[in-house]
Amino acid sequence: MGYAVKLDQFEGPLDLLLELIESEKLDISTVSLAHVTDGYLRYVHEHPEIPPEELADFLVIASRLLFIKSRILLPFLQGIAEAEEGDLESQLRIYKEYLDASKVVEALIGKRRFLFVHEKLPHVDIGFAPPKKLTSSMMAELLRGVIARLEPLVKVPRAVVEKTVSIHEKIRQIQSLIATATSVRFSSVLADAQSRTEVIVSFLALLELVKQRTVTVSQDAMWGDIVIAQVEAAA
Amino acid sequence: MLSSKIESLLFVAARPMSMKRLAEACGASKEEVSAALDEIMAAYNVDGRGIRVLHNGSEVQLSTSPDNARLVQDFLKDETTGELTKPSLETLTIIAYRGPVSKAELEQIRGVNCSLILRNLLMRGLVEAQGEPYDPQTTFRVTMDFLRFLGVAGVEELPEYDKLRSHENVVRVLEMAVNKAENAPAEAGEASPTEEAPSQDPA
Amino acid sequence: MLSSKIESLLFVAARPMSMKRLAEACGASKEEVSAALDEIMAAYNVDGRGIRVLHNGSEVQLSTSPDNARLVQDFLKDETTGELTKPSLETLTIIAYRGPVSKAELEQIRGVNCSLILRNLLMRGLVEAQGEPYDPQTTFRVTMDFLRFLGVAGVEELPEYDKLRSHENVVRVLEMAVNKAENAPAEAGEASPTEEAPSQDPA
Repeated sequence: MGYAVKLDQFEGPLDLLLELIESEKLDISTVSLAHVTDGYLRYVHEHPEIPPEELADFLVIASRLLFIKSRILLPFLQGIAEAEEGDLESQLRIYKEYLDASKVVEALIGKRRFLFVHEKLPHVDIGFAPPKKLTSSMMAELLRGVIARLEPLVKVPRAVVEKTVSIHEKIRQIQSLIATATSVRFSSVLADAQSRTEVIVSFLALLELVKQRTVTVSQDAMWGDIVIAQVEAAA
Repeated sequence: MLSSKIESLLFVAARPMSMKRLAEACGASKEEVSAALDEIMAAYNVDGRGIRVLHNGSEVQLSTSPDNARLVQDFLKDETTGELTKPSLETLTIIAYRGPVSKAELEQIRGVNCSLILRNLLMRGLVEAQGEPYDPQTTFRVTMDFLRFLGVAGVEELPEYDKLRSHENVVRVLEMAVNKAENAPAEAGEASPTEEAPSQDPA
Repeated sequence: MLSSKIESLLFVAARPMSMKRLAEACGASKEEVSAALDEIMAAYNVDGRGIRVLHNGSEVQLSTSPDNARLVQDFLKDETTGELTKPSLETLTIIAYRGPVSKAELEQIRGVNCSLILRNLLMRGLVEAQGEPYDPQTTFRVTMDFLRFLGVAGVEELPEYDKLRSHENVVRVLEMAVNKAENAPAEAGEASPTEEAPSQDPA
């Protein structure tokens, strides 16, 4: 409730997070991070238009928020979660400092105290001054270098689109996995994960399911595999 | 006299000049050039002068003084407005205060991939790379042109420069980020369209 | 302060200015300008300064001091005839293969600002502008002299001309720029405070 945050104006996940906290008139703290987690997730869910190359950044923060929030749901995460909390909290504080500074910088530019230079070189009669060692085959080589440098810029965005898995899709996948077995190991959910983003999304999806009380999770040892079971089947 | 020579070269160069280049041209050591520049800056960068000496890293350039901005702009019929979008401002601010700064540090602070915004600022000449823009070791700093937007002779004149530059928390979080990056080098590349060499295309 | 204003204008004009023009621009009387100029000259025209105020009839101009004439000549010669850097060679190559090409397209392909490099290539007679150099519509191409130097009759004779000129990556990156321009209204920033008055034709 009350996340009356204007859409499409976020420069990134930290910006969104800060806006959510400030719209609730909270200070930056662990408690307020946990408090706005649902609002954050809802925003990400409800904005499929977030460009895929940025979605991964949003999901990284989502997973860290869920770590923090999940302490309530999954007490065994106690020790691990603390480090994450402090981390995100101070990262957000720093981000806020620079965000505030950027407003000061904007005001400074707004004063229009521009400094001007003269760009004209004094007239020197030099005629024609070619690069003596340059040949046309060297030029072809230079251009091939330029073209190669463009490769990741023009190619990778498409790859990212193919790679990014939506949380919804992952939730369905986990649900169908448990539908066929009474319980399933988290490692098997991750078995076909292609990227870190997908691992995060899977974990995120798992925590969502826990929150919705669809599944329960248990873990034999710290860092051990997580066993997911349907609520009906759980002891 | 060295300071006279430097003053002449700065006047004709019409571009930012490195101390190294000045030292070469004048046949002096970098230390001598640096000392002479201090003298020149002390003479120019005071109230009531119409010329300023801007400095950025090891580069210097002459410009008009901020008090006369309106007069000069009218004289040149210049139409600069200095409007920048929010992501540009945010990125420029971090680079101005923390520069030279690597892409990884920048992304750690902004929490978002910065490849495209960096490319945009590089193309507009507001940021410059020290090294190949796609090399992860490369650091970025703001340009003399950006200082000229701000109306300051150097980044040190920015409000709360020392505080934001050496903020204890910033340093700590950045160290953590760097350690993390060293331990898991693959992790940074996930969604970044430009930082990879073609051969490292993430599968 | 009047003397500060005059100093700024003389600096940025970098050509002779009449007292009348100075008085108009500063909103002062000719007598006031004359008095302020006396002050400025007293400060500059002394031993040990690298900049002089030249006064000829009713015209004034800043210039380098005669003591450094040789140094300045050597420096300018080196700036315009010395070896080209790799970024300059790269820019020259792109202009050869892609010409006529605009500055914006050039920067899109290289991913960095090309203002200073373009100015240098123009001065060396390697590249020519079709239009005013600072008009964004202006396109650039290599000169006949440069083609002759390479020993080709036209750019079409450059190795793998068709393949490299229209390489998919180049076409794509230019398309990206067009799409972006359509989706996001331009930021004013490209115009750094140097975008020029017509009088400052660098060619």
